[in-house]
Amino acid sequence: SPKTETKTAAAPAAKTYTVGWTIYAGWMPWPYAEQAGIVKKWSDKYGVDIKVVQINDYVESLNQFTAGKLDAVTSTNMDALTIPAAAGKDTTFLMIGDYSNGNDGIVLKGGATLADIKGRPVNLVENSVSHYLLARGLESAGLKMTDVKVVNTSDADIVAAFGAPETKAVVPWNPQLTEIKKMPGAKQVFDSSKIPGEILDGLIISTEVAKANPNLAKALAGIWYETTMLMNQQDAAGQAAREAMAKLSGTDLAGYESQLKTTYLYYDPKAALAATASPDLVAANDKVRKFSFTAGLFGQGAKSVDDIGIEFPGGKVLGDPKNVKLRFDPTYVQMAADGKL
Amino acid sequence: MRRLLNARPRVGGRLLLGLLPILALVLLYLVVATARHTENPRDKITPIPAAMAAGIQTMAFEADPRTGEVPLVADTKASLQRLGVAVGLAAATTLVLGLTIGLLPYVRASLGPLVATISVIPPIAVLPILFIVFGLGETSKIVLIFVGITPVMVRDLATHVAAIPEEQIVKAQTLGASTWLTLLRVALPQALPRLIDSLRLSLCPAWVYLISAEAIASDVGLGYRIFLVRRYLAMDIILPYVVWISLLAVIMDLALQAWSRTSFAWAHPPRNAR
Amino acid sequence: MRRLLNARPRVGGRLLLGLLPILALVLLYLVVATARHTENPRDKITPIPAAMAAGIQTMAFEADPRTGEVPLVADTKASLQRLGVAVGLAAATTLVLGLTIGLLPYVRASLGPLVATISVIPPIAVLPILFIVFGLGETSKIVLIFVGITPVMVRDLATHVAAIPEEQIVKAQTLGASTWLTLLRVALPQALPRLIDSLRLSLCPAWVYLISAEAIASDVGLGYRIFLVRRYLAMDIILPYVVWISLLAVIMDLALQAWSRTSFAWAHPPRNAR
Amino acid sequence: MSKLAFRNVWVEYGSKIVLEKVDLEVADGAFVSIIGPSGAGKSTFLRLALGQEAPTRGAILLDGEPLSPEPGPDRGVVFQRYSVFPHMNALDNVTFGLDCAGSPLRGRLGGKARKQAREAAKALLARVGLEHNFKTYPRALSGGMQQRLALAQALITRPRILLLDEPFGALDPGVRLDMHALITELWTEHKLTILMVTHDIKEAFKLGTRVVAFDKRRHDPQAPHRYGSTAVYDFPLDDKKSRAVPPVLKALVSAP
Amino acid sequence: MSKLAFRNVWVEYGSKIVLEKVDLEVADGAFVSIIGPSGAGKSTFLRLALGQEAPTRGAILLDGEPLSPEPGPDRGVVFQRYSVFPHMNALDNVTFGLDCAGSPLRGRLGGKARKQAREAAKALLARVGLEHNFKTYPRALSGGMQQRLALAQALITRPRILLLDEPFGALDPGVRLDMHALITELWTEHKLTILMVTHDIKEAFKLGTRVVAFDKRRHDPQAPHRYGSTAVYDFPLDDKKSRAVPPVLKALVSAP
Ligand SMILES: Nc1ncnc2c1ncn2[C@@H]1O[C@H](COP(=O)(O)OP(=O)(O)OP(=O)(O)O)[C@@H](O)[C@H]1O
Ligand SMILES: Nc1ncnc2c1ncn2[C@@H]1O[C@H](COP(=O)(O)OP(=O)(O)OP(=O)(O)O)[C@@H](O)[C@H]1O
Ligand SMILES: [Mg+2]
Ligand SMILES: [Mg+2]
Repeated sequence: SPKTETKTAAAPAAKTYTVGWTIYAGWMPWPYAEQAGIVKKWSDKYGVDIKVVQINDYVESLNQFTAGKLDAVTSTNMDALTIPAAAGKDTTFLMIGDYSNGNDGIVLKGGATLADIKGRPVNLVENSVSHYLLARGLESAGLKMTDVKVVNTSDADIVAAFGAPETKAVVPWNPQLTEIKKMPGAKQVFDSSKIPGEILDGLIISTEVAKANPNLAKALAGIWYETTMLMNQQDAAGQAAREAMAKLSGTDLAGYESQLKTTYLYYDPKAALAATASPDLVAANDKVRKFSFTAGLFGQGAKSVDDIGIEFPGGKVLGDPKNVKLRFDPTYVQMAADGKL
Repeated sequence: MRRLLNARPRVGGRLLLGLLPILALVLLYLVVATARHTENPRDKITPIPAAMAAGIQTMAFEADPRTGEVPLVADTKASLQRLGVAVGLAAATTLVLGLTIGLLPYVRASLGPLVATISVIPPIAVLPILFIVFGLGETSKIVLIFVGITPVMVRDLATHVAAIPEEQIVKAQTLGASTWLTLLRVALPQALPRLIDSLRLSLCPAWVYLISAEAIASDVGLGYRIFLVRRYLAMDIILPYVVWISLLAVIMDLALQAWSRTSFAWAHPPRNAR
Repeated sequence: MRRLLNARPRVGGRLLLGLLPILALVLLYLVVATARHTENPRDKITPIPAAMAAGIQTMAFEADPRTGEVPLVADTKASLQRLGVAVGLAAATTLVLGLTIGLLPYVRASLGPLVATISVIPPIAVLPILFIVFGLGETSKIVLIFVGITPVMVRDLATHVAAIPEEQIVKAQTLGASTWLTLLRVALPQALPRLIDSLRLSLCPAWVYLISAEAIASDVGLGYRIFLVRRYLAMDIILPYVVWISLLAVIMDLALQAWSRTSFAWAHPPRNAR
Repeated sequence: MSKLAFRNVWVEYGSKIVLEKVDLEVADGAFVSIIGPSGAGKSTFLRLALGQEAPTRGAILLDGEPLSPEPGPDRGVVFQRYSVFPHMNALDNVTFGLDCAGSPLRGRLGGKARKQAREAAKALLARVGLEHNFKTYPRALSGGMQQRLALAQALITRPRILLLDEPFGALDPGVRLDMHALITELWTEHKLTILMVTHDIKEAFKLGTRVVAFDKRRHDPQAPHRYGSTAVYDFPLDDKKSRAVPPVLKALVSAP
Repeated sequence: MSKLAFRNVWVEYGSKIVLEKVDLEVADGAFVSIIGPSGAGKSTFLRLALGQEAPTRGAILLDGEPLSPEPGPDRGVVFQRYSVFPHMNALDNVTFGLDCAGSPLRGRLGGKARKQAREAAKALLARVGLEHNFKTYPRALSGGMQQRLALAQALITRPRILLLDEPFGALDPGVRLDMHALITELWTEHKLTILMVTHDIKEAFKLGTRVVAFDKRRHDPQAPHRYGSTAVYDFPLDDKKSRAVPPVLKALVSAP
């Protein structure tokens, strides 16, 4: 019934959908897609109006999504769970873009192993994936959260923070991680490649909006995979795309490519689909939600880790099935993999 | 009918009139909050009073299990300490620089332009530099506040001291006062009430810089808490914190005003009836 | 020997004295930067002039391929536009509220306490709320600046207008002036030079709020750029941007001062020789 | 027929009585000097006549009608200070009254009316000796010149009553003498009724056709605010001889 | 022997000549009234005597020695305004001179010295009629009382020369008369040399033992700053009769 579909698409077409992004290696395809006209191409194809906007402050971008000012936004699985979903907003993980494969790390100043972190202040963005990485790292070293002292530090200033004499340990993500590793005395003792698949990055969309206008979701999936496939090409066009993304994130090609090395990007929708369907996804998210609950990130009202439901492909649900607020929906990745977009 | 210009409310009516718009705002909020809450009971953006009460309860009356301290108390203590040290240093520096720049032509010629230039630089722009030079600890927060408010205060005080009538300066010298004594006994006492005024005006920017600094790197403080809980849109905590900060600011303002009125009565003309 | 109090530098010497500390600071920076650069040629924290020149070159003279615009120009345009709109709105609001609160007892009784209360709330504390209420577009940035500077300005102007001698108000009425004409021809012209003074004082906070807002949500603007490149500790870009912002601030200050001196000469007593 | 009449007028601020039982009739064309010690309520009395303040008891009548309870263009005023607008030059200060009358919306006359107003103002300024200062702002005028300007400004709207509150108090003696001559001329010329408060008893007797002294009739040292002032003496000055200062008044307004 | 001598003194500001060729000797114990039109350089002349300003040419000698080029406790001064410190009460205003002399570091005497200073100050305050206002701040004092206070303040350090710049210019006539009596008494009592600038020519002749008038000798309407003022008239007043104002001076200081 393509007719009815165009009709439903035509009605809300008057609305402009806003997609927010923040600077991160795995999210740079979004601004590039807009710059290269890929966004326009897919918007026209599906008759939706899409605006891609940059938000400087990551937490603020998720707040705006929660408040309904953004229809879709780049996010990690953990933040999607603890910010919009915990606030009662029904959120859909539209596609898994990548997992951090060394993009997040624990860096000590003067110290050889992770065990040396004991008793130190640790600068990181509190309650973020960095916090999670720290928890997983401590766990692996047989330490507890109470063995360190967390100091909330804005991600924009964490590089400057590392330069300060009283800073002994930081947990940054890229591109800051790369900058910090270059500084004298810096030693990376743990990174996300040791916990592959747990820190997932992707695009989340309001479930309500996606339901009301599936064409928007289709267009977004189309944009994403056209761009990632383009940047993955080992030719001049691919290099040009990567170079533009490097510039957009404020670095150069070499810097950006080194960040990509630690980013496990699912360039191909088939790979993404496989990851979405894998039971590993459930296990990873189980760890994340347990950490989040323990850290109090489900908010005041949450009584148990099962308060919020997370739905996976095939109907499997972690937590309360009557309060599903985060959904990993393979529909659109599947369409991309099938070449049906 | 009297001209609006001449119509004066009575004393009782004046109080009522003053409260009206404030009450109206509170009422408006309650209506909006209730409406939104009815629509979405999990709405976090406009918490209803009950939610705020719960927020206040956790922040102000329950100890954080991790630190063993009540968050509001710990935050307030940390913030006030930073504010106090910074404002104290700023006041002391202002006195020394303001008095000498205002009174001594040579000091004015050499430091005046520098202070004037610095006082227009928005301190937030130099924040990254401050972090690098002073680190992330208490120092950089205190320095940000200090750098933010001192130049303006120095400029103001120097202008005030320079406006002390030449006659008084000459008079002091004919009474045997040296430069030091003129500074100590003529300029200083006349500068103090102005310094207090200046401090009152600087408190609002001081809070702004404190919160900005705490938002960037901190593990305790009122600004830290607001920007931390921002990530869950916890308006039930943010709103009481904002009210609490405002309350602290009002109290400080009133305290400074009272201090000036009692200690420097000579500088306060009896209030105008109009 | 003359008392320091009475020693006055000559005109030429005064200029030199004023430049000295500024030059000393620049020199100090150069020495530190060169020393650090010799030790670690990749040092980013204190870039040497050559590095800054390169930074300036990319930001101020090369177009960004994505937007086709020169970043510095685009940033300056965006920031000045936000600042201009916000400050313009603030000035207009201040005129209306300041004049009526200062002149009309009924308005003073009803709005005075509200303005006094709002003027002590540090606007940064409500920043998260502003973003949620007004979104991430231009509105929230303009509102932050507006909310940050208007209450203080209104309070100041109202106090100034209320201090217009009662005699003048009575006199105007004996000459047939209505409330409106008293406002228009007696209070307004006397308020304008004070408003300009007030604007000059508010420019620094206005910049602070602009930069704070741009730091959180923006894709162009001077504050945005500084916060963007902070991730890479690119002091070779941050420092020139800070200097540029300071320059803009100084120019605005001087322009406002000149405007006041030419348009409201009656309000400016001839300068004191001292 | 009497022009301005005070009938049993009282002014109280809370429990403090400033004026009590003031009964006074001021005839058309009179020049009433008002004297009395500081705090006797002279300025308060003038504020009543001005309409700036209302009596707490009693009535004030103008030509038999209750006085309009607000300042208006029928009663001009010159204060000791702040009597001219600092932001207008001399000419604008004087045309202001005409601007208000002719242009209730913009407060500025235009075209021919403006030209006429400026001519009238210039003539009046010349009359008070300010023909060389049309463009001067008050700050650049001496105290005497400012008071001349204030007189011209008050007279342009042709008020019937002119109220003066220590108009010459801040002037040097020489300047003061010139102003005495000027006010006497203007009074005759414009057929004004003048109420003038002064601290200078000689001035009061020199200029007035009548001198009214305000003071408390009874003093209670335990409760100084229990009793208000009223017109305790009232001297009509018809002939030259009576212009000597009566000894009884000398004590009343001696220097502080 | 002459006490204060001006030898061919000039004061120039850039190309503007304010005083030219002033030659004047002031004897010990003289009371010199200085008059002249506004802008004639009377205050400038006083500033020279005070040491607040140095002449561009010529010399000023005190007892044959060049005058110290700064204000100091040997020359007291009373200005028309701002002559007392607003932040000190009357007593503190007067003791200030003793505090400075006795305590160069803290500027405050302690112990017995303090008590003595306060006694001396109280006596002087009583002498000028302020025995009931020791604790009063200047703002709460009338103009006349403020000038009395300024006199007491200036006299406590026992200056040999007292410089007065229109000290009574802002006072009411009655108050002025009282002040005339007071200053004459103090002059005799403290054996002062007084230089007093005044705008009031009668005052000048009433109080002075000598009246000096400053004015320009030559006027060039094209270049009003080409010529400076100097002492154009110098009247010694030895007997009562000569205290009438000479007609030639009346024109000089007529009202503006
Ligand atoms: N708004 C007011 N509230 C209370 N008391 C007032 C008010 N206005 C005036 N008074 C009192 O009324 C009395 C008369 O004041 P008024 O100014 O009329 O005296 P005056 O004769 O003009 O004195 P002066 O010669 O000093 O000008 C004074 O004691 C004054 O304190
Ligand atoms: N610092 C200065 N620079 C330039 N001109 C000055 C300066 N100080 C004073 N003058 C000028 O010197 C002249 C004499 O001034 P001075 O104050 O001595 O006059 P005066 O006789 O005291 O006048 P008045 O009676 O008005 O007080 C005036 O023309 C004045 O403008
Ligand atoms: Mg009065
Ligand atoms: Mg003078």
